[in-house]
Amino acid sequence: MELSLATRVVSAHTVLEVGGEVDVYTAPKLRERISELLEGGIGAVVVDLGKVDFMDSTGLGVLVGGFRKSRTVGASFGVVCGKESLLKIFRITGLDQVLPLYQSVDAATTA
Amino acid sequence: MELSLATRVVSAHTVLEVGGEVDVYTAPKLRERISELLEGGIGAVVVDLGKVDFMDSTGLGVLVGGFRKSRTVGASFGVVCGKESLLKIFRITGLDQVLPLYQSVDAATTA
Amino acid sequence: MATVRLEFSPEPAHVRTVRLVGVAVARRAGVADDQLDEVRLAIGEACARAVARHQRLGIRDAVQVAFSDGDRYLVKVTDKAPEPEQLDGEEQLTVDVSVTLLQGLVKDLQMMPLSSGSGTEVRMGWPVKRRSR
Amino acid sequence: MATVRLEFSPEPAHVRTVRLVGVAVARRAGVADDQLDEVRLAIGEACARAVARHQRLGIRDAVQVAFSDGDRYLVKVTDKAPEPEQLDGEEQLTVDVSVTLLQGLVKDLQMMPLSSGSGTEVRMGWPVKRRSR
Ligand SMILES: Nc1ncnc2c1ncn2[C@@H]1O[C@H](COP(=O)(O)OP(=O)(O)O)[C@@H](O)[C@H]1O
Ligand SMILES: Nc1ncnc2c1ncn2[C@@H]1O[C@H](COP(=O)(O)OP(=O)(O)O)[C@@H](O)[C@H]1O
Repeated sequence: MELSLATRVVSAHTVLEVGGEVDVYTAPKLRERISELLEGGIGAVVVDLGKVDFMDSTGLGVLVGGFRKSRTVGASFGVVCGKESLLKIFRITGLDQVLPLYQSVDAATTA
Repeated sequence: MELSLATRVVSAHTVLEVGGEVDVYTAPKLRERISELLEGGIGAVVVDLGKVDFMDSTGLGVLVGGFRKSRTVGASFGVVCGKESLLKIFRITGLDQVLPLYQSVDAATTA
Repeated sequence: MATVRLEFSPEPAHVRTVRLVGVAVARRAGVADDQLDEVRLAIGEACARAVARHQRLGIRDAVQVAFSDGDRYLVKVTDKAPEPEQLDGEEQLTVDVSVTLLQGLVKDLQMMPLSSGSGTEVRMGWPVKRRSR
Repeated sequence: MATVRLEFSPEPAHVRTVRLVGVAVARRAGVADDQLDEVRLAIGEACARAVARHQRLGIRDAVQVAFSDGDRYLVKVTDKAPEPEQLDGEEQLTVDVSVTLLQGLVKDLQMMPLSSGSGTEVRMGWPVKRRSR
């Protein structure tokens, strides 16, 4: 399955639901979408990886880029990831210490 | 998905349920199983392709071989295939005129 | 220029892999969804044929497949086997059914001997939808 | 001897196809099921890295991948790109994250320059279960 992107609003946060595969081919679409949200003046963005089956380093790079951009524009930024298989790649790269990771959308939107 | 094979008995017919992919790699296992049944003295064999996702010419060859063998040993032999995508390959090769094809297990076991 | 080339040792187990690749590249190339089953089956048949030709004569050389996109999606399967002397009944049936199936399935099909050396080439083509780039 | 060889034009779209092939061949080779996610990710990383190296410098040559089975499942990814002069911040981040991920993921990993010509080679290996033949 390829990338799917959908947004919904939960407790004043814009939740970007990502599904499918985030890889070197599809990651640019995710980057674009995150930029759109942040540049559109959205103050609180949550990227929900709940339906992601596969993610590579390009996906990680896009998340770090989004996080940096959120600081520039003064927005809050969170990443929801509960799957062990995905958490592993955040841990290996040390990005679990850099990115604000949450176990659930609830946790991210009430943080 | 690879090949799956299971047998059950329906109205005195032994129904061989085939699932997954019947191709140049997996077809020998199907051939073996059909031979076992016919050599084991089973008088009525129905090969049910209901759960087959993919079949190539090797699979067709195995069915023709089974049909021939059934005549040699004096058993009845039927093939259940209701899927248009599979029926197409029987038609293209003219084997729909050679093999006793049925729309359903019911039709094959009451024939 | 071929977009993807694949070589595999002549073993039936690899044919499924080639089908996967062929369909994945076809999808990217813009082949219509309702033609993908035909692409899968045709590539599988052409490769199964090549594997059988190698195995019958004990030829260990790789079977080669090239996938190209462009105005059409083109797939070329190349084997290195000389024509076998004589086939037994079931082998001949399989060969006949396989060729019948390929010919019935693929409108744009060519099967020919290699211009140099032993072997044959199966070329198949499918239309692609124009894509916005 | 490589069981399957694959060459693809340096486009991100093909990396997914290579992952598919890599996992399919790994499964046949007897790599344990619980290692297939790692195999998928590692092959994807190595290929994404090769594609990025070619694209950064506009190199149109194909990226080559060889999959071999035997005592271990071996995957070799070869690019043809010389070292780039200077990367911008996000590119450097991606390169660093990618290498960190590969090194953290694959115990049996070698990355080295090609012995002749520009380019690098990533070699990765995984154990296979003994299979009854
Ligand atoms: N595994 C890693 N590989 C590469 N860079 C990493 C890694 N882990 C963390 N980083 C770095 O973490 C930083 C996160 O950015 P930022 O949050 O803006 O800085 P800070 O850590 O000061 O909050 C990036 O500069 C990125 O380069
Ligand atoms: N498309 C086809 N390609 C090759 N052989 C075919 C095809 N269609 C039918 N056949 C032949 O049909 C025959 C079916 O076998 P069998 O049932 O024993 O003979 P009969 O047709 O006299 O009942 C086989 O000999 C097979 O070669």
